[in-house]
Amino acid sequence: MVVRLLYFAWLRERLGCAEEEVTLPAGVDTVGALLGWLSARGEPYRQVLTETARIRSAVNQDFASDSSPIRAGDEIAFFPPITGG
Amino acid sequence: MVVRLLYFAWLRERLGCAEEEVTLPAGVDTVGALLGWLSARGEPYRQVLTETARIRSAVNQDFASDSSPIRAGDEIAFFPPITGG
Amino acid sequence: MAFIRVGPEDFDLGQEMAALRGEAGDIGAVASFIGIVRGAAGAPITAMTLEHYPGMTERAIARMAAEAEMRFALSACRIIHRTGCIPIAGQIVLVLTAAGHRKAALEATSFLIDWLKVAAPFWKKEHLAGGMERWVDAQAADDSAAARWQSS
Amino acid sequence: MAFIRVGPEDFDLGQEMAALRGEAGDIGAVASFIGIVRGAAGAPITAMTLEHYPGMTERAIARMAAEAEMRFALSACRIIHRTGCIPIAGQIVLVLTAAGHRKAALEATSFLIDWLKVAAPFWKKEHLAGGMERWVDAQAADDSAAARWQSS
Repeated sequence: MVVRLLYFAWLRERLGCAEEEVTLPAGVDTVGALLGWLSARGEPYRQVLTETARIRSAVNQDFASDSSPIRAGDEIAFFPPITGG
Repeated sequence: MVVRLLYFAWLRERLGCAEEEVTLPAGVDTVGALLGWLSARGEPYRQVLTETARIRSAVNQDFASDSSPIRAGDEIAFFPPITGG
Repeated sequence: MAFIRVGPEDFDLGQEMAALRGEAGDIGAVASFIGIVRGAAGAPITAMTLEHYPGMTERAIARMAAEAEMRFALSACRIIHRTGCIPIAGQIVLVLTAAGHRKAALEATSFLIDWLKVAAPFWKKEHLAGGMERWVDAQAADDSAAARWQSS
Repeated sequence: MAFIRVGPEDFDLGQEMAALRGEAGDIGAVASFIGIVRGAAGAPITAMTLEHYPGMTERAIARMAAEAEMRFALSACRIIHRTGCIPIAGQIVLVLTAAGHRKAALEATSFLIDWLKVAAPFWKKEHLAGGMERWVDAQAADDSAAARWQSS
């Protein structure tokens, strides 16, 4: 299935990518599985995305966790803890 | 001794007096004794000033209590509980 | 040193904010509170008259402002309290605080308005439709709001 | 319905106050908070860049504003959060609330800024003298400030 990925703040800078569309193999159907699949693509994904203690996610603009399901067409975002306000 | 008395809000209205100078006899040397002396002057003082649960006082612009001492030349104010802000 | 003004003139929040920023230097947070004459539910208030004790009012406010400046490490503070007759929807009081961080500015603003309610000698009289008027009673809730700052 | 704006434009407190008063009707209290770019002690910050997640930011703020409006019975509420590069001393965020009484307005303002800090997807990058830059780390204190609203 095809999903849209967004990266923000230092994740965006270190990946050199703000947004991409990826085609996921069967079985990659949660945020956690997606992180594993992205890390397996090699550097810089492996290093940046396995710092999981510092990475937050959202699915379709709602905060998500590793167990959150993802579906075809979803917008999935990865970012550091929030520092606005 | 001579002291200056100020009245505020509904005390002022009910006494019909905002400010007066009084000469106190010896022994009237606390706020409580002053209230007693004023009440003994008759109406409207007696009625207005014996509603003591609702009356607050200040001596020289600091909040006071019945036991606060008063001295010649003091400015003594009586008023209801505060409702500003 | 806090800026304090007590008197009949109205105030403009934008102007007061600009003055505060000029006094405050390098800060991260500004908080404000404005009290407004409100038409109470059930009783059609048309205006409010604020009486005060000239001299004592300014002293009392200066004392609480000095305590707030120290306790919350404020960079600047402005307090304006109006007196006289104020129509419904008119502004009564402004508390404006500047600090390094949000917690200090917000808490100092709450502290100051809570104390103004119980320790600055102002008295409110409500003017009702039909020419009636009545002095506002003190609220027990105001005493307890101020008291919470003594235990914390 | 709260007024919410996210974008690079600056705001004017006086204008926002006037707009709030126009929306709010009969109220007794207005509280505000403004966050400002501060030169941190020790590190000479020259500016701050605020990145956000367009779409999700507005959704997140609308949700917390709706909760605040209900929880504190607000009569009106305006939230403005700037994005992009803001120089030192520039305004970052405005929270402005109107209510019947002071406690509701002040608590709603604290509630909203506490939640904005942890639940609206903004990220701050500090620009330092000499061209260096660094992303600001999240503060554990911000999480606990927001969490206190869940137990009360």
